[in-house]
Amino acid sequence: MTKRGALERVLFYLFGGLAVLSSLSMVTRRNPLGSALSLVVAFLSLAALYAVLKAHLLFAIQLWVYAGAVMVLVLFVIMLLNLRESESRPQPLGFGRFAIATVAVAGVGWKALSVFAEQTGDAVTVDDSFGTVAGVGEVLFTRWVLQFEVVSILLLAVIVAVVVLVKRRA
Amino acid sequence: MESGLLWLIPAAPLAAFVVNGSVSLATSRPGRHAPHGLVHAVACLGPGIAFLVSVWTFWQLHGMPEGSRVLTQHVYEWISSGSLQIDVAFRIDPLSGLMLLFVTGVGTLIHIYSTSYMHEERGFARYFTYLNLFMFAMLILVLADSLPLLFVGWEGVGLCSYLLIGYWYDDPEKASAGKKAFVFNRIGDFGVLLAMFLIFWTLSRAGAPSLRFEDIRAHLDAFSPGVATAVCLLLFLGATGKSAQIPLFVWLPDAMAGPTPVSALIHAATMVTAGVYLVARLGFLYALAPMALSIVALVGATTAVVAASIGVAQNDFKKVLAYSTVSQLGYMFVGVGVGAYGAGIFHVFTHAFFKACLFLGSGSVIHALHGEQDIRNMGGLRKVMPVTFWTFLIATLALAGIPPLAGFFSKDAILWEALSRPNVVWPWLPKLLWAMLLLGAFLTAFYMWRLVALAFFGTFRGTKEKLHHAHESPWPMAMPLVVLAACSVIVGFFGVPGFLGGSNAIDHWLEPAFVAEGHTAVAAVAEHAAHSAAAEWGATGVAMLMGLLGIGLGHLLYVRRPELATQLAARFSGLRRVLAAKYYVDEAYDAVVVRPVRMLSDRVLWRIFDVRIIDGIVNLLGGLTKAFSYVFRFFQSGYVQTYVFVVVLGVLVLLWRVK
Amino acid sequence: MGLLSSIVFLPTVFALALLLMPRGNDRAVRVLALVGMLVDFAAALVLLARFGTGSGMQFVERVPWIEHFGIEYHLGVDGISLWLVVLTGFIAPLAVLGSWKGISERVREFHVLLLLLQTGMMGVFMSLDLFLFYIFWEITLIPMYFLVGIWGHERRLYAAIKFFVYTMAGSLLMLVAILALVLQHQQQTGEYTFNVLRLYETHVPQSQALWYFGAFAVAFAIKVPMWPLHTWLPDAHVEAPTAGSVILAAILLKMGCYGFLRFAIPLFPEAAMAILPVLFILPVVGIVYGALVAMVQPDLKKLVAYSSVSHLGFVMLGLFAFNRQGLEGALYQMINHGLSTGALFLMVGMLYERRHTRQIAAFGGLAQSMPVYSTVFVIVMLSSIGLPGLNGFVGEFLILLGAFHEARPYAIVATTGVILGAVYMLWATQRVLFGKLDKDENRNLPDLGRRELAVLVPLVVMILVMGVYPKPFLSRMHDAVGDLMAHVESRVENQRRADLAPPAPWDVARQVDATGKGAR
Amino acid sequence: MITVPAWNSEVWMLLAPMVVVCLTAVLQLTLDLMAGERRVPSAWISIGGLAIAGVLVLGRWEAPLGQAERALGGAIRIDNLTVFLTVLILGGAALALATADGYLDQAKRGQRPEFHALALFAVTGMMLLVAAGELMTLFLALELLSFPTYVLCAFRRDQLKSSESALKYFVLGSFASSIFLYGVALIWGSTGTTVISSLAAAPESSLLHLGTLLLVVGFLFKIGAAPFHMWVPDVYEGAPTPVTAFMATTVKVAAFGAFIRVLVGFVVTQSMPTATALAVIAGLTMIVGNLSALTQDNIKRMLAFSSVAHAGYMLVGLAAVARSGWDTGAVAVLYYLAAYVFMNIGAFTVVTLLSRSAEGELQFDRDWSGSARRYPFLGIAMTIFMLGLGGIPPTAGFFGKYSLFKAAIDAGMMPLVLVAILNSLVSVYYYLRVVVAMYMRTERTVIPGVLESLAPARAHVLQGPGAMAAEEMVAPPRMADGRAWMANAVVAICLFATLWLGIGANLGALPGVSRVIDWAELAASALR
Amino acid sequence: MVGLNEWLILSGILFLIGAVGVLTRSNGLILFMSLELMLNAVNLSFVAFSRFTGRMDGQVFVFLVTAVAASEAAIGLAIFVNLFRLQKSVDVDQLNSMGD
Repeated sequence: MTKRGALERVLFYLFGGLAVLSSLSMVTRRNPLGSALSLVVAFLSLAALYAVLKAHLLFAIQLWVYAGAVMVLVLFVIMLLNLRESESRPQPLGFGRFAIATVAVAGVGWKALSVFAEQTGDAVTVDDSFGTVAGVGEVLFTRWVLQFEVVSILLLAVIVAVVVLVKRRA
Repeated sequence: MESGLLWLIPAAPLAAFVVNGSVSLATSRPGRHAPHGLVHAVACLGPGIAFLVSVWTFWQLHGMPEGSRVLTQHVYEWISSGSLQIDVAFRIDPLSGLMLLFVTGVGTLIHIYSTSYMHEERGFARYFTYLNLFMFAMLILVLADSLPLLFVGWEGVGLCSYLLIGYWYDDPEKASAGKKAFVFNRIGDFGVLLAMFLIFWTLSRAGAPSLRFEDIRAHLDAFSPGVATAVCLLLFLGATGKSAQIPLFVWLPDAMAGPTPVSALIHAATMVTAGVYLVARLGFLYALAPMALSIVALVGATTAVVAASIGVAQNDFKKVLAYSTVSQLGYMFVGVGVGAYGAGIFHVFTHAFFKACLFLGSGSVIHALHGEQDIRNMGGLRKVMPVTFWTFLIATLALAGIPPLAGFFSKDAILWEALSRPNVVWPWLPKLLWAMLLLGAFLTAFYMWRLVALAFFGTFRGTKEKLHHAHESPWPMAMPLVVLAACSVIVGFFGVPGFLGGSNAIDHWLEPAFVAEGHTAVAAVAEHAAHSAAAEWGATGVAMLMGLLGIGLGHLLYVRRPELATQLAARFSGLRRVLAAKYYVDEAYDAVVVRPVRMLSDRVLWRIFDVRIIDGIVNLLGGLTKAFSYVFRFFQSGYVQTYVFVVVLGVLVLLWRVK
Repeated sequence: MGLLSSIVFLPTVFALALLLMPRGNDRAVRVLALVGMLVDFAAALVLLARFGTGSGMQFVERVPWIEHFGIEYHLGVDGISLWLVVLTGFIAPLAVLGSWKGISERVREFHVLLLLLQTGMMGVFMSLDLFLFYIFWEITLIPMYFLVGIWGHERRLYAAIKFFVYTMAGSLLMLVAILALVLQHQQQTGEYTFNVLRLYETHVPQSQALWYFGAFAVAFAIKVPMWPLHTWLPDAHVEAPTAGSVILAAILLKMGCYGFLRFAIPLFPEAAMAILPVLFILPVVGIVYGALVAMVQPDLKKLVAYSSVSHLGFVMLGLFAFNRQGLEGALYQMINHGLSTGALFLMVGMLYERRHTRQIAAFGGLAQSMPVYSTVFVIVMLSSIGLPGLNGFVGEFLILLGAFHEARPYAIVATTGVILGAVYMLWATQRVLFGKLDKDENRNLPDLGRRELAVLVPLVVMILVMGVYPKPFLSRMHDAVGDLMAHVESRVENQRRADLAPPAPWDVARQVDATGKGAR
Repeated sequence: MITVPAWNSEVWMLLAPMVVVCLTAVLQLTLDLMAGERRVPSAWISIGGLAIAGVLVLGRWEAPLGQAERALGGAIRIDNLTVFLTVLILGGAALALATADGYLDQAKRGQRPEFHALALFAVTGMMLLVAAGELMTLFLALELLSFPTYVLCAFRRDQLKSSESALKYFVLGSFASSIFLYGVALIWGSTGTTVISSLAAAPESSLLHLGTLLLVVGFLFKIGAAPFHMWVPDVYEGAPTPVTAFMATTVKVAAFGAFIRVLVGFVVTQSMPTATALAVIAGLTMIVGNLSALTQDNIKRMLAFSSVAHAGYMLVGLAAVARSGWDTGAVAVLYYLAAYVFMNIGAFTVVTLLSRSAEGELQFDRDWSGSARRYPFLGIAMTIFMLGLGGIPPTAGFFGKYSLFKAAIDAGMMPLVLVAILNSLVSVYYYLRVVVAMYMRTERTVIPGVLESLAPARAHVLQGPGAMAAEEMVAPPRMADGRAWMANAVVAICLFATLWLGIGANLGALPGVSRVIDWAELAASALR
Repeated sequence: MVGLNEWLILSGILFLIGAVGVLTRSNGLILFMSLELMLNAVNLSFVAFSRFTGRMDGQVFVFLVTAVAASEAAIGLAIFVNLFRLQKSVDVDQLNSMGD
């Protein structure tokens, strides 16, 4: 148990740290391409963390959907729009903007994280089906089937929406 | 006793007013002319009928037993609200009966006079409309059985005075004079109104809320001395306004801007005596307030002297008469002020005739000279206008108090009463009053003779042309002059005092009106100190002497040795100027009251308080709101990240405050 | 549909009819609007004729409306509202007739708004349900706002908005107070109602009642307008078209006075009595202040507007005196002011139509070119300054008499208004009508035409009749005023008994008054 | 443990209204494909679909919660509240969409079916939102309504403002939904359930409080309460006017409906100063909204700020609910929503009708001068809408405000009511500005907006005496001149509703104020 | 063992970093990516809660949220593309044609 616990801790700090660092990198890159690549790393780290949390299905989905589909889409758009050093202009609030934003966010974070920090509890023992396709699928298609259907409608709507937006003029 | 005909007295002139008013309005458009005959007939018929009914009523009254000589008529309920009940009801007692008689009589004469005097005027129908309305209002004033109804007439005559003074409204000064008269009257009315409220309040507390004269007389116990004094002084304030006493006398000389018959009727014979009438009417109330009475007397005496002194220095024919009127009104107030209501009213009565005569005479002169009013441009009219001259002379002598003309008796009565009645408040007052009145009598005789001398004696000082056109007035003007002059001779005999062997009929006639039955306070004041007939003789002699002295001096300065007058004028030029400028009272009012108030209203109340402060606050609130609007809009920068930032701030605040 | 409803909604019906009329025929529009107003007036006269004596509301119509909140369509008339209804009916046709020539733009809209305004005003005077009252109260705002804003003069936008916002400020406060009061009533009785007559019985703790009364009072005081909340009035009056000014002065301002009489005072008598000194001071200041400021106005219309401030000071003084003479005088003076100030505004409008200016300095000597006009002007002016024999005197006299009973110092100061009123009115008259006719523009001004006479003669006749024979007017007020006084007195008496306070001086006089009445 | 929903006919009947709307959206797209060159009456199809959904949902009025609801694990509750709100949403959507075709034609923008489809998808989301009894469903519904709305905002692809508004809406909306979702996560994490009815009984914890707070922030964002309101003006201004009308009304109804449910469901039961916080936010929202609106010159922006202010008024009602727990506040809010829908759609439709060339001439002070003269009906209508929004009798807005204030006074929140009163006063000023422009200013002869849009070379040619004629020539027709009867009908309906909901009495079948209030009360009783 | 608090804090930090990104980056795409990061941070807490309570509903939520996030990506990018057509830039600092 402790060994597993230690491993888990190592993995947590490894991927957690990676996620944080790559997120920071994403936020601070000047080039959107760099940001995008940093984000990919963050997504991958998160996928790893999902695995640590025994959410195997989500691990896969995270890889496919985020690291795969979404990021490809983003990169595609970046290429399409040929965006590079687009932030050369001075910003309305300049450097101050960064400082003020950080302070404000930190203020929120201080309060929120202190609440988080109070949380105790250990991971419960779970059966093998936990986090697997079968396990999640059973829950998804029984109790959450309505929501699932809603998502499908959402996707349909989004397809129409995107078409409306980007379709060339008839 | 109930009489069914009283309503006819005011109704007749009212009807005339309606008819003439309609005619006047209908013909007011340019190019239309009112029918002279109709207007004249109607105009004279109104007061004429009133006069006849009055005479008949008076006769009836005369036939009733002494002490119960009252005729009443309840016409309809006017204002009724809770305990307040005011009726249109008329009441004739000896006092109002007497007033009625000469008001309608003199009024009718002046209407007749006016038909000729105003013949050339385009707006003569309008003139008669006002004049008829005046008669109506004056009769209401006299006939009223309650204070509010009296007040209707009181204000009504003020209105007509306003309208008639401003008859030639296209002259701004004349219009202004009318306004002045109205406003000064209103100041007096303020007092009358408050007096009414105070009386009603007092009587309400006594359980007999009313404003009828009879009820006031019946509940005199309700008035504490303080309240009685307050009421009387407030009423007297009204009287000073209407009767042109100090401090509100300045309007009357200006009122000479009106047509001369108006001056005769309103500003000499009738309306201006309403103040005296009011005090006399409520004599039983004044009896409760010796202090108020003393003030009335003192104010009257002062006015008598001051106005007479001003009269000495006036050059306008009518202004001299106007100041003379003010002065004589002062005499009347002394009369009523010392509690000698009979004497006061007697003077009202006699004064009505000779002063009307004087004014009509002046009108005759002015008419003849086509509007010339300055006595320095007259002279020698004695031969051109004999009727006018002789009637004027008689009236002048009457005014100067030369026996046996009317003025002598009435003035002498006042002088004697003033001297002989002890004053409980200020014991020294009687002598002072007497001295002042003597001085007044002297001045009166002097300026009147000056007037006569300058206008009728000597040679004509105006233009040739004017002299050429000058002529004696036609009969409708001459006839009233003669009648009035005759009256000036006769009416004095109604009040021949006892020591001269007379019966003082007027005093006896009037007495019941002033006495509240069984009221001790009244009796106390009314009590005569016993004086010997010799003293009375002596006093009379001195008074008469004063009149003669005045005439003599006047004759000396203006007929015999005119150069002396010029020298004197040069010698006392300062005094002359002050007198000619009426002691600068008008200017003082202007500087102390009119200008500051106007300034305050315009600069402070309106432009600063209203516009800057109140509206300023309102607009400032609006402006502040708008300013805040821009503050909020500043944050609405249009940058999406600002918005996100505000969201984060919102979360921040919620987190830190709510959690 | 009952008589009252007919009176209220007949103008609306005519307004709708006007809307359906084809465009372009202004004359037909005017005629129809006039007919509408006349029919409404006729209905009001029927009401007057059928009005009986006795206490309580008459011609009551009561239909559930918004049951959920206990709101009813509840109309009724007593001696207090009767005359205001009749006055409203009387003035409206004159206002239409008076703007026959003055309004040439958007004629249809103009008359539709006038008719709607009529509905609102009638509703205000008849509503016995607070909610209904509030709705009518606000409804009157809208047409007036348009009348000023569309057909007004140069600064009409400012004036219209000022009028609207000023008035709204007060009425919103009143709305809160209404809600709070109704809630209080519900908590006491379990009944949710807006019925004024029921709410009269609500006991509100004094600390709250003061606030509620304050809210009502501010709303009404703005409308009256009481000094120092009056500054919207001169602007609104000056900028409004003639008909607007007339109705504003003659009727709308009375809504404020009426509000005090029907709502503010009887709902919270204890509170009103508690702040009586303030309630006396404000009208008195208003009387003097309005007169002084009116005196120096260079604009004739503004002068009349400020004179309204002064005159309504009298009304309010009488109202707060709250004895029979004061109340009846105040009611009477409301009608008087409606007639005389209405007439003055009409006449200023007639001058404006001829000369397109309202500056006093632009006139002078008009008595020469317009004698009939001048005659009427003088009569109206005299009515306005309270000349005995004309209507103004009766009201002023009763008011001052009543006020004198309750608060002598105030009454004395107020009486100076009699002097000041004469000063500014006579001065203005002199500058407009008298003097030399020295301006060429004024030389050939036509005198009153037949239409204008038709507008003014009824007013002058009423001015005379009400001055000479006020009895029919006063006698119909007696019962309602008695009811009101009895109600307020019993409320105050109850409170006094609860407080064990010594009787106030003003009450002594009232008791004497009552005994005096008995003695007669 | 896991309840398997029985997807029987009962469940389908429950979902039928949403399904119908969703299918209508699909139908729009299919018909468009089949129609080819022919014009498809998209608006009528939408209205038809919405009407059918309306009938279906009305069938659930007063119906007891059945097996089906339980079957869905509490995810959906079709109670009276749902029915009431859904009808409002459907009605508002139908009215807003009825004006869309004319607008799109005028804007020379195709893709009408897509427009309607997107809107109908959003309506589906709203229906789900007000029916949702579970937080995750709530989240999904929120996104389902948001995404199409973002795109609808950007529907005028050719206009920068339109795209910009979409971007702002998107960024802020996504940000807010992240917060919302975080809230859901924390709530679920701390209680193990997301079903509202179970949450009421869940033990309190700081985590739950935090989650609740974030959830509430998400709602406050959607309803546009200060300080989460800043997207509102920019988005409302930039979006095509019918979309603005749609957003400003239906979305707000849906968001408020869901918010009430959540609030009463489990927020107020927690030991947080909810009422005070809501009161402060309400006050702030009113103040910010009204004061910002005060000096706006663009009519849409002004209406946007006014809608912020109205959110503030309604929050007063919610604060009252939070304070007293009585549902009078909720009743008032529901009534106000109904009133608000009609007034706002009416106002925005007038904007649509009066702005030449779609999205032009929105500077009402200048562009609308004297327009009431040429368009008397629109003038009257706009006046009534403005009066209604200002809360002046005899309009629905007044009665709505009245009931809100009453609820707040009942709850003892007099200071808040006074703030609201002052705000109403301020609001009157800017609403009247519109009326002033339309009625009291003189009509312009030359329309600067049109001239400015022309090339400078042509503009100076137009300075001459021929300017008038040229202006007539170049100005595209106003919608009011052409195919606008539907929009006018919408205005008429809104006008009637605005007045009738202000003073209407129950007249036979026609419901008056009282009956609508009764309905709102029945709806609010579902919260007990 | 890694405690729930640590997971939550990690999730929180990621969320906050995303927030900072949204607040500061004027490049629309980076801003957009920050939004995606925030959703992912929430997902992490869902998964963590799921793990610590043994309820798989949290993972279902993540599943659903992922779909939503993908939709969001599509919509967002479409909006950016559309905007870029008009503005030739995705810099949000240049976007203030509205605002007071």
